[in-house]
Amino acid sequence: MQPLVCPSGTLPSLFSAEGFAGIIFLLTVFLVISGAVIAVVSKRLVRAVAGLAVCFTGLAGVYYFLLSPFVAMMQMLIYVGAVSILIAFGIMMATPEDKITPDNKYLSKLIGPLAGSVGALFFAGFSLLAVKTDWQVFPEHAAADGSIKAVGMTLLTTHSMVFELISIVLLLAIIGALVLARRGRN
Amino acid sequence: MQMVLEILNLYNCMSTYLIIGAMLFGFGIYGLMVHRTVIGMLICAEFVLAAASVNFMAFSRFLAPEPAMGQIFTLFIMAIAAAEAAIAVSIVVAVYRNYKSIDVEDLGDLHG
Amino acid sequence: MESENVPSSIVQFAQLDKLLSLGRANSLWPMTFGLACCAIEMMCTGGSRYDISRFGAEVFRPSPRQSDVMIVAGTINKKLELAVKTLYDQMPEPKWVIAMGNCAISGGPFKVKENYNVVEGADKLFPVDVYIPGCPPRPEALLEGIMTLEEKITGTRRWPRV
Amino acid sequence: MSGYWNDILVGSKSLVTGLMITAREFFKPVVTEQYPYDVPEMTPLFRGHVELIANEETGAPNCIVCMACQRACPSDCITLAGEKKEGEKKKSLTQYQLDFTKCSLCGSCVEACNFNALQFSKEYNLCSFNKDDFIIDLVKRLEDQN
Amino acid sequence: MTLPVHLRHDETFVLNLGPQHPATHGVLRVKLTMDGEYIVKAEPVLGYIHRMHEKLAEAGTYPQFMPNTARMDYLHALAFNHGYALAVEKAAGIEVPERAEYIRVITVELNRIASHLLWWAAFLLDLGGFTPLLYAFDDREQIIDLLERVTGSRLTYCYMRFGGVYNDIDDEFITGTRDFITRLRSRMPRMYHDLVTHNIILIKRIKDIGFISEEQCRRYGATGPVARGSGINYDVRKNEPYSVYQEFDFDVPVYSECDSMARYMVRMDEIEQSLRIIEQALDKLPDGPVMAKKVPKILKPGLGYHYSAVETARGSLGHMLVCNGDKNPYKLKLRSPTFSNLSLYGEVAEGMLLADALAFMGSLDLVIPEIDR
Amino acid sequence: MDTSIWRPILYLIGIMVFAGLNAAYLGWCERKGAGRIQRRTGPMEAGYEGLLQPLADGIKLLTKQLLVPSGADGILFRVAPVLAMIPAITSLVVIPFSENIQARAMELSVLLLFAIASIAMMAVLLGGWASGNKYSVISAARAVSQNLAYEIPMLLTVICIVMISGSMNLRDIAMDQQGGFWHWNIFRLDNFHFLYMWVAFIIFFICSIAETNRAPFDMAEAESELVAGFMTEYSSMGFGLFMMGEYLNIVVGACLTTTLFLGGWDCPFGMFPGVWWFIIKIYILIFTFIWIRWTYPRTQIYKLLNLSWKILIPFSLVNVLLTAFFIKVF
Repeated sequence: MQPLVCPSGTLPSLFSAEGFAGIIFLLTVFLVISGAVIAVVSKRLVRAVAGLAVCFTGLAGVYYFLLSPFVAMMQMLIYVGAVSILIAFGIMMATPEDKITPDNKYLSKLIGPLAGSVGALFFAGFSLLAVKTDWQVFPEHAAADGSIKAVGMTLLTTHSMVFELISIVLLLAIIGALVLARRGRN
Repeated sequence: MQMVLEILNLYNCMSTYLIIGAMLFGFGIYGLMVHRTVIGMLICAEFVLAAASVNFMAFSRFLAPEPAMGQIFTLFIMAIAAAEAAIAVSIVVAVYRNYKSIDVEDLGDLHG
Repeated sequence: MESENVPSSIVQFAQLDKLLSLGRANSLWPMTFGLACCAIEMMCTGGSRYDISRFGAEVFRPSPRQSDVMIVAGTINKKLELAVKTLYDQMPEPKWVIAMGNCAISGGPFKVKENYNVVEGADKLFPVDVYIPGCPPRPEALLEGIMTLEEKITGTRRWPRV
Repeated sequence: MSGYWNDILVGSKSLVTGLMITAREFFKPVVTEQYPYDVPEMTPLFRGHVELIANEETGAPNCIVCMACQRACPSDCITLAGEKKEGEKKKSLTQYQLDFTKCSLCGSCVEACNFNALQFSKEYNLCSFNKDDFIIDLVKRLEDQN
Repeated sequence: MTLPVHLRHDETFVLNLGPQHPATHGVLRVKLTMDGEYIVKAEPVLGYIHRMHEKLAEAGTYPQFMPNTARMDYLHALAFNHGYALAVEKAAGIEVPERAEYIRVITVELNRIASHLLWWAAFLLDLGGFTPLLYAFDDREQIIDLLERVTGSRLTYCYMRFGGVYNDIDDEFITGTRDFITRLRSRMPRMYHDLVTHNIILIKRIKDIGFISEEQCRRYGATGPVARGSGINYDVRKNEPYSVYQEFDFDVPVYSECDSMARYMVRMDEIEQSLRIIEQALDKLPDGPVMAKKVPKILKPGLGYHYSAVETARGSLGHMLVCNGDKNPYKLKLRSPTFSNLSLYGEVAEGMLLADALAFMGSLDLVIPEIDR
Repeated sequence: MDTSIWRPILYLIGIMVFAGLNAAYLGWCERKGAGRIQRRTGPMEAGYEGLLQPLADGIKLLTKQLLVPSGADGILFRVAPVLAMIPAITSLVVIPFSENIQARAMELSVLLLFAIASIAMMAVLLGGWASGNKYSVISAARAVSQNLAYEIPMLLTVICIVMISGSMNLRDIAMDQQGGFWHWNIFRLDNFHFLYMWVAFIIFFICSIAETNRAPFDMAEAESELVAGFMTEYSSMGFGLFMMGEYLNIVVGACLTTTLFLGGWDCPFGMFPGVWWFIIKIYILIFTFIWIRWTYPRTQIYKLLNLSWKILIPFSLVNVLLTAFFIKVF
């Protein structure tokens, strides 16, 4: 996969492939934001899960733009196909009816703005950090090969530990989930 | 016009991705504080993890000497997230079976 | 209750209306809803020999939401009344009703003075479009009923009358 | 373990056999009767609604208004009336109304009739927008037929 | 906030199956209390097609009730005809000519095959197989054609009369029946057994599902294939022969597995046994009248209780007739087989999966109008 | 103008037309095929041999009232049918119909198909949940557990193919099988893959039936149990979209099976490869789908999961090992 990068210093024309890609990118970002907003704001958990799925679909697009189609696909496969569905299943099993949680007396009035400000603070801080820092961009890596081959090679050679860890984590998760879910049913 | 074209070129800019990550993190933190059910919090925790992955991916694309590095970390995070979701959901189901509620405040007597 | 008077558009698109009615007439999906004896003849009509599918009506939908025509095949009694009415209300417009068999038309053989439990005809509950008498009617009669309903929808009869 | 392999083997065989059977049926001719185009013939005993039999000579109904059919009917479908015209020995029929919507096609009326006045029609595909169409005036029907 | 254990509502929810549900064959309603896909409690709710048949019997004369019998169990209408005719004949002391009894047996058995075929079709439909349904209907249409030739109707026959039958059978009927027997015998192994009975999916679906013990059968009074599938060798035709059944050589299929598959096999074997009976009856068919000579126009049986039992496709059917010398019965009580067979549904379905419970319900062969009457 | 923009648009239109025609006419094929199997005629009266039947159904469904039940979650209820359609159409983008006819030759097209299929799962889940009907909820839960269970053996068999071809690009996989049926993955002669690849094919085919929720695995819409499953509350085009989605999923499944196992656009005898071979193969597979549907009774949800966990997954794992072994040894 070749990155769609214009020669340095120039900007893409609106009707070129690069421009088209830019529009698509904006769409994916829109998906991410709207999904996240739905997920966080909505009172109904099912809608929150739907928002989560939308957001992660958008994120997959973002990863694609980060020259890593493999991770993008895995994002879809794991987050949308497994995690969201798992959570939705959890909701099905754990809430008999879609109850909208009633407001608590004092805390809830306070917690909304408080949480909002904390979230905003984090966002502002990190964004500032992102924009202000002078990142040392590797020029030659703009065209780097982010293909699955490289990932696979490193995963089995340099970073084989990660591979093993992933396996162990998943195995433990399977066993743990089985044990926990079984215990609940007497 | 220049403005429009610059917006169209956002995807070639590292700070865009970092800001997306920061935003997801902010949403995640906000949600974690606001949501009062375990599953709601779980959803928001996923956002925090996703924020980390976006950052890893962005650094790997623009900064890292070895491009596969960030991707591997992201994959690792995905595995963690999947495992976390599985465990969390099974805990939730188990807890719900016993307490008939997934509201964190109702689960006060869970300790001990 | 007014299935007859679905408000037609102010501007009449004659050709379009014709197309719509043709489409509807050729795709009458009945509801899987058998009450008594007539339901068996309804099944026979779906069977290979009579083959209601020739008229595009073999898609028996179990859910009222997806069906266009309710074939009331059998006796409706007082206890069932509410259920049948609910089913009718659950069907989306445009919807039609075929009263199949004497019981669905008037209570049939059970419409006697000792009768204490039978609703005397489906038309006491909702408007019925086509009546097919018989106890039970033959499958041909049900096919005829479908054709008659199509005649009602499109305004013309396309098939030879026998 | 042997059950496991047995299930797989026997099961697959049964599934393939099933597919073969339906495949064979696929190429056999259809058994459908094309109803509006092919008119089916009713058997001689087929019970449609009842109709009056006309006297072969006069064309008038055979009925003598003995009311046997009305009494025999389990569901009160039949209403009939007659009057005795002058110069005639028997009563003659003026009205014979059949409420077909209540009929259960049991044939009691035909059996009860001792004067060969009733028979089953071969109407097998009645159908109408109006349920009053099935309250049939058999006298008028007989006149229309003649 | 936490509720004490005894106050917590359990995880169950109520699933309302019917009155309009594709699996309930008409208008049965089953209130299911479910835990996930498991049934905690199943409660059949009746009365959605109660048509006051027994009341109507009191209102009309004896012959006037005859058409009603066919509308109770429309699948095996002739057996209901037969049972009622037997009861009234017993009450009025009418002798039935032998030919008429043979014709009754032939038509009843044909009707029984039709009923079993339709059960088979509907059972397969419950299990999601649509094509077998139409194959069975194809065969069933042949029977209906035959019966229509002699009775004049397709489904709700009113064929039997007190003292005989409505109409004699002719040679065409006899050859047609023989043709049908060969046809069904040739189709049985392929279209029924190879396609369905031996199908691994079906076997997995209904084997070891719906276990009805012999004790349960006796407790609830289950009869017919349901009892015979649980190892009870009881068939009215054999145990208390009525009509001319003692003349024929036939077996009563009994399976002792007690599961849905056993009931399935009982019915499939019964089709073959019915074919045998019809064959023998056709061979032995005597000449003579089909109606008794002296049948009074208006029946007025004297005071007394009269009971007749016949074997329908679903089990033992009893007509309890109370006469008081009037021209209408004082009381007619029916003991219909499906009512007892359905009664055990609630007990057996407990703890089953929803899909299994519906397969089990299909294997009981319910005809709702006969339950509600 | 840059042609690079127009090419995808043209392909998009092509895919839409292909998808639309298939979604419409597979319904007709199914009804006709079922009719023939059951020895009846099927739709006859709407046009010649009922060819206009899909049009009539479409018109009717479009003009029918769209009911949103009061207990339903309005937004999700409306969104779910659309979501059911999207993945089916999107998947067609990466399917190589022939050497040159492919909208987008992606490196990871196999993975893309599976990634996108998860949206369809989401659609069923949300649709069932949003209906607010108990039958729908049970059905959605069933559908998802079924899809999850069958995704595993499916992916494992795909891994075999990827190992043999050394690529995740569908086009490369198809290119790898050119030159007659003995090169196809199902009968592949080199490295003795034919010894076990037919098992993989059967597993994959069973899985694709299960993934598309077709009989005998149509637990989700088991009409004798769950009325109409997750579609119970859907009327009008909501239902229509689910139906079309189902048919398109069948098409995608057939395309994928063809590409992975049956040599894609390759002619069985090694001559004249072309798009028509691909079309013939997918329609034979689709017919098999229909044929199977109208032959068997439905399984039961736990038996279905057992089939996956106890038979398909062990077999496909063994297949993966065998593939690795044969590639390494020969």
